[in-house]
Amino acid sequence: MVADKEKILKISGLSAAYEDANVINSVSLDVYKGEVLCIVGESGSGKSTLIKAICADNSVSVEEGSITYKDKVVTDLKAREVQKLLGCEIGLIQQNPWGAFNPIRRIDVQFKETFRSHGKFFHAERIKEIFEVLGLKDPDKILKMRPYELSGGMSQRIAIAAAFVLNPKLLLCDEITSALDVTIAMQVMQQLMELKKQQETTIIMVTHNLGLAKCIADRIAIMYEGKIVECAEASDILKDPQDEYTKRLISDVPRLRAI
Amino acid sequence: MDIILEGKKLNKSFKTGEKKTQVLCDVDFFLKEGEVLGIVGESGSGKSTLLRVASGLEKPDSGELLYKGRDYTGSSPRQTGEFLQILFQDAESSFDPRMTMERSIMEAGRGKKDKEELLKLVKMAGLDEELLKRKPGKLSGGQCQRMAIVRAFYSGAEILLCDEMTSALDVSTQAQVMQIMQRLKKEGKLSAVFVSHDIALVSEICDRIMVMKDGRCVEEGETPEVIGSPKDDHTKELIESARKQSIG
Amino acid sequence: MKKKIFTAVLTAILAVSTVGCTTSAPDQGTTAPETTQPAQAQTQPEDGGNADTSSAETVSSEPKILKAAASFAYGSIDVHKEYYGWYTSIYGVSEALFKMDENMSAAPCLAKDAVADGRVWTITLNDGGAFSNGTALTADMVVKNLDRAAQVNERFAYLADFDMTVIDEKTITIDTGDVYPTLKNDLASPELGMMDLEGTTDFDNAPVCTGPFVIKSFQPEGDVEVVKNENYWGGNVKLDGAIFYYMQEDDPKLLAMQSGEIDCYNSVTSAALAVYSQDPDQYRVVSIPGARLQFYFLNEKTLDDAVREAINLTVDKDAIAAYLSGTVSAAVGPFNPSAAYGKVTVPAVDTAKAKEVLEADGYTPGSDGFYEKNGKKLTISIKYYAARSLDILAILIQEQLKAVGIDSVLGVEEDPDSTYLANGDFDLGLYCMIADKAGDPFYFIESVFKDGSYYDCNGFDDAKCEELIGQLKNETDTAKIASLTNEIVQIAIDDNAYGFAGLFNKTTVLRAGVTGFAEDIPFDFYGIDAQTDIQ
Amino acid sequence: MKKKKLKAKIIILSVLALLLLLMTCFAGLVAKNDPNATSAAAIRTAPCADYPFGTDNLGRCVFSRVLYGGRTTITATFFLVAVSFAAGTLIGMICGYHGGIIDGILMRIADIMLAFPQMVVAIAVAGILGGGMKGAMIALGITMWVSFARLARSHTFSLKKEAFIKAALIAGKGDIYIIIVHILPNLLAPVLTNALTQIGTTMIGLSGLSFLGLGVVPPTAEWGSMISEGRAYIQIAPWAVLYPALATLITIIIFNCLGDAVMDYREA
Amino acid sequence: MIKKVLKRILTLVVILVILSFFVFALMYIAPGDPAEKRLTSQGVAVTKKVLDAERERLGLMKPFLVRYGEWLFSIIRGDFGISFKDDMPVAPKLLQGLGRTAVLALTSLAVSLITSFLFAVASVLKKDGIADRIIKVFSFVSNSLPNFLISVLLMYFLCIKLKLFPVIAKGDLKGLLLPVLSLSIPMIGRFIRQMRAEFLSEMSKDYVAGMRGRGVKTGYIMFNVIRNSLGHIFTIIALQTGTLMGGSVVIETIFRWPGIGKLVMDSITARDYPVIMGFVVIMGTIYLIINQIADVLSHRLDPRPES
Repeated sequence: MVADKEKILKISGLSAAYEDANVINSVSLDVYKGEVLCIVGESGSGKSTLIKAICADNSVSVEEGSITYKDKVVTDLKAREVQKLLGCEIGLIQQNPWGAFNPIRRIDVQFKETFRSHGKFFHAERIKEIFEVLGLKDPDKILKMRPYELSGGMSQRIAIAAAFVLNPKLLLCDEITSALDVTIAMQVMQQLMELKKQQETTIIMVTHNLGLAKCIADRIAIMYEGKIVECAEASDILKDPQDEYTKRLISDVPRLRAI
Repeated sequence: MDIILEGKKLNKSFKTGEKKTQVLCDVDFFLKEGEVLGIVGESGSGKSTLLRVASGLEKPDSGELLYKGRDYTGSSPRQTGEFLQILFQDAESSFDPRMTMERSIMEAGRGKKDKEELLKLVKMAGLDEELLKRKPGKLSGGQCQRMAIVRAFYSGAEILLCDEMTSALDVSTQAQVMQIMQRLKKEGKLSAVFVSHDIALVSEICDRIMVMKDGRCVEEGETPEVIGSPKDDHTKELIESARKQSIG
Repeated sequence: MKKKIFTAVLTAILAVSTVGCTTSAPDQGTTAPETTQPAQAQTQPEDGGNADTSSAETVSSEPKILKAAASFAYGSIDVHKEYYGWYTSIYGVSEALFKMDENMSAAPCLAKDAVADGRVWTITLNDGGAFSNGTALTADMVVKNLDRAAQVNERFAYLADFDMTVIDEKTITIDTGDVYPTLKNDLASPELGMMDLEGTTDFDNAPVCTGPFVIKSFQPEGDVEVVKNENYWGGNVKLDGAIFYYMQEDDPKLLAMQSGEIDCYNSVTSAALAVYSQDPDQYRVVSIPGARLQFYFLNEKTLDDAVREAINLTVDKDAIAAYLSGTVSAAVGPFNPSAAYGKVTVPAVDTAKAKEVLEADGYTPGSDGFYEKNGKKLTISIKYYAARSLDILAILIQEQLKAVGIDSVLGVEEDPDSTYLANGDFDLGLYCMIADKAGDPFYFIESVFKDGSYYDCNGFDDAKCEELIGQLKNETDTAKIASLTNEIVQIAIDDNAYGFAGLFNKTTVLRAGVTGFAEDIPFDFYGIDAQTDIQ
Repeated sequence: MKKKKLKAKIIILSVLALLLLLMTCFAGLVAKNDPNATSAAAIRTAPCADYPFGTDNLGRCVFSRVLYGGRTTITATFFLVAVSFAAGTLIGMICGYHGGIIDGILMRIADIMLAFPQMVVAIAVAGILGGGMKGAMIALGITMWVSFARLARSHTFSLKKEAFIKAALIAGKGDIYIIIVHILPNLLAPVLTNALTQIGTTMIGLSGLSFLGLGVVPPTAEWGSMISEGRAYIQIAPWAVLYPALATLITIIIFNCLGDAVMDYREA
Repeated sequence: MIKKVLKRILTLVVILVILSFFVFALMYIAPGDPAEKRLTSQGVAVTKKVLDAERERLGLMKPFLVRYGEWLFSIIRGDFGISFKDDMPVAPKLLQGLGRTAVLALTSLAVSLITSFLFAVASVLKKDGIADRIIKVFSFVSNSLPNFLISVLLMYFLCIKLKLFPVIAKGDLKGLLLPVLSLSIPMIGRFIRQMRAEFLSEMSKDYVAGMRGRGVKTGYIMFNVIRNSLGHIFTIIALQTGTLMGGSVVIETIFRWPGIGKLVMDSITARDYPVIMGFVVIMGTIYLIINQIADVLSHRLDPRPES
């Protein structure tokens, strides 16, 4: 059932370094249109560097292999082309909720910048629709506020809105809930999934939290020391993990039980 | 087992610019010897502030703090350091970057220079002796936290206050650290207050659980009761989200 | 958003353009190559067509304006106050009754002559003397001027004790109480310049005087512009006007001379002299011994006679003058050797004799080659202040003493009068002052040699000297004054209480074709007059 | 790889700085002529065999004066920077650690010092202690310690919030112990980098004061006063001002680059 | 809000009084006095009698505290007194000097700010490129030469060799260029380094990566980075303006631009106490006011409470 799906992203034999340490060695991964792929790994496993490599961040130096998004080879694109690609084709949401916007300038002005950078005009309606889905009440008031005045949960929701507003085909999420409380994290996740359904976006979600991955992922890839040690359907991987590391990872997660 | 640490009607508020925010409102807590009390709550619930007030690092606006019945409300960290130690979320920054681990730990020993005991504790924490010579920058997060535990016990403190001590660690390292805590608990050497936002983790190690929300204690009781049949809505919500994410 | 970026870019372009347009502004002055032909003056259009000073021009249609640099500028030009009179005299605006000439004697100016009979001086005015507003200069106006000067200027308060009477339109008698031989020279002081006290409304900015020029524009402590005084009583004035730029620093003066923006200035430094001497046909340098004396006190309280004698035998004034390349001429006594009262003798430099004198006094050369006496090394404390090249003098004297085996330590003070001169904390104290104010030696002798005087700080006290000074005070006959002065100075020299190093030359640089900027008068308070001209 | 390159850069620059210091300290070996020996014959001679850098307007060998001068300038500069560093850091730490009134008062004093006209101080001190380096150094020192104090204060503020300070408090350590054992070592790196950049400003300050006649007492050689004396002869003896200016330039560049390299290394 | 402003004004006044006392004391200790400096300014010897008469007239005989008290009392009434050098009122002298210095200071500040701003942005955009390295070297070199040397070199090359400027400035725009250039060169060096450091630290913040991730154009990103670092930059500018308003004695003397710097330097040599004290009061006030403005501005720009 996976084979006939259209491939949106192809990572083949990628080796890359980040700040003098080669963090990814020969990773190959295919991502299919419309699916939610979770990459689970601990800190230092290279999962964040992989995300940076996909959106051609210049702090990552690719040594081997390539990343192709639809027909474009991302690793060879020039800065101008990368700028055009990011935002309307590939979206990015970061871990720090206040990492999406300049904290001291008004949110609507910064949305205008995003639109203007892609040759589009400020489309207030579009933003308000997305705010609605994300459960943000009173959008007009929010648009006039400055990010530093908002709580973590609200900031992250606006970051999600900013990613979705240009309706990207592929959305990269780098630990977007680890800075939030558990309850708020669950709400944000459901709202994100709602938007994904509406726009049929493909999502690559990087997290260290296996439990979270279980809730939303179609497929889960486990990363350890720069390699993908296992990649399979979410339900299969949890029921009978093949790789030793995955087994230990699953057993280490604290269970909610009464002593 | 009698009560060794107790807080009554604790209040605390912070003044940022003109507006005053009330962070603790009439909070009570107690800890019995050899027992681990878990405090769960979301960010901004006041759980860390409660810990800092209990440790003497911050003064409560009102309320009482007792150690084995003796009132130590206004006392300085120097005095509270006699009977308690605090473990921080960012373990690496709880050690001076310029000093080797050994010197930092010896510093907490209040003049005690007992290499044997130090080596015994290091072995107990499953760490290699070599690490004592290194500076915190060269150790991983997990190793630093375990060194912090060694320091706590080396200082002879009876009570451990753990402020989100494993939240910054990976799941596997967190598991290693919690194993040590479990072993200490079994050997009856550990009476601790364990603050965390992860209710699953708290349920694994703590005998009693206190749930906090917006500076108040909304629920308190033995772990099986609180987890099994939570009375407060917020506790229910916490347990529900945890259950959703549990691997089962 | 767009608007903000646009304004930022606009301001950047604006800033760059202002810098750009002025640098590439069409350069009015022709950038004629550095040929021998005098540098083309930098004619500024906005300056209202000033004179083209190239010498080729014979008949000049434009007005003849001389541009000079002045080292001082005061906040007011009230002739009687402070030293302002010096500058109104330099600007050619004010004139006194008499005028000092090249050989330091008071020549007639507004007054014909002054004759002393015992205590009473009779002064007769020149006929035709008149102010620039036409009113004639009367004897009564002269007395009023002298009274005002005595009132407003501390240094001329003594005039008030004289009793002055107006005999007629043109003659005045002044009874000086006891004999006052130097009155004629005093009346030549620029501070006693004549002003039309009735006709002048604003003394600080526009005094009405008798000089060949009148003030056109005066910026307090800034530049001054003067124009020809059409009805000057002394005849035709060659120049049409002059501008005096206030320039404190020496470098800009040199550069302004080279760029042609100024035509002359005095007190030229040795550095500038070296540059001008490379281009003799473009710049004419005139250097004559002036009245400003560089000398040092030798402290009789801390140095015994032998040491003082040895020092005076060692300090080589000619060598020092050589270093100062033309700005200083070696001095013998405090006064100009060409003056009658400047005839004194100083023992020639003789380092061998100096060593003998020291050894005779019990000094023996120590291990480090420096003399010492019963264990204590002879170290001279040389004190100076950083002005008038005294720092160079200090360095050179230290060198010369070292060669003979006398060790020394240099000490600089910011204000000599209130430090080493006041408390005597020196062995060799350098100082520089005007020794010959207006051709009369008594003023220097009275301030330095006389016991208890302001500069009596080195313990020099000689009975014979005091007695001679008493005689000199009342002596009117110039020949007698000269011999008395020489005798007094010789005593001081023989007593080795002083060392007269050099007389600052009055060095003036003039662009070729410019004459008459008081370059051969050894006083600092003269500048342009009716004869100054640019060919 | 970037860190290795930076480390190499720091080593090279420190070697250069050391070389500079040694050169000036052992000026005696390198310079043949006596720096203070004047010679009427050799006034303003162009650079030649026996005067590698030519002579100044008193016929003194510029080459030996640059070397001996280096010794005076560098020792004076280092001494001044060291004293300001010590005083500034101490005051900054106390202000940063205790805050409250002490911090208020000391910082207000710092404001006053900054608003103090340097010239007035230089003249008054020159008057009291007699002219020369002492007056100049006090005049410069008055404003220099403030930059160290401000830097130390801001770093102490951030350090104070660190967990290891709380751990030390719990371990029963007193304020003074914490300041000296914990805060000072972590403060040294950033403040030292600032010290390196201050070296340049001090040298320029010294030459500025020499220009106004308040610098070193002649005949001792000092780069600042050599530049100020030589500037009058720039047209006829340019070497008299060129070489001391070049020496100042090179020294300042070396120390500034060193400061930058250390800063980059610490951040990398 | 008013209470805060009042409190600041009070501290300002207290600081100024302390500052003026120190300066008065320093001047009292410094050897030499105005009477003696005034009478011997042309090197003519003077008698004790004349000197004492002048000292009496200037009131120098009164005890130190009385003189300070008199001065303080008159300054509070806004009367800056009469100059000891030429009996002219002090206030107009100082204000005129301040005006001229302000023209020079503000023009060179503007020129330096614009140039160093452009260079800093260029060097940050192409970090560690050739442009960056050249700009870095320039910022060192421009900061390592004393300004009197720079002025003489500029004057020599631009006025004599290239004949672009007159040596004697006429107070017009053309006359302003050379002094502004001499003042600006060292300042540009310092500003570039400070601005570059500020921009780099801002560039490393998370929101820049966030904006890049949304494909926001570099122009907008730079605008945000600059907008955020303006707060710190204002404090730097405030510090620099303070020193600039004190006038540069050297530049003002060499380029015949009679600002407050030269006026005060001459007054110090002439021990003209009223002018010096007036200068200290004016400069103290300007300096502290500029700092307050910088504080308010940087707070307005970055309203986040001190984290």
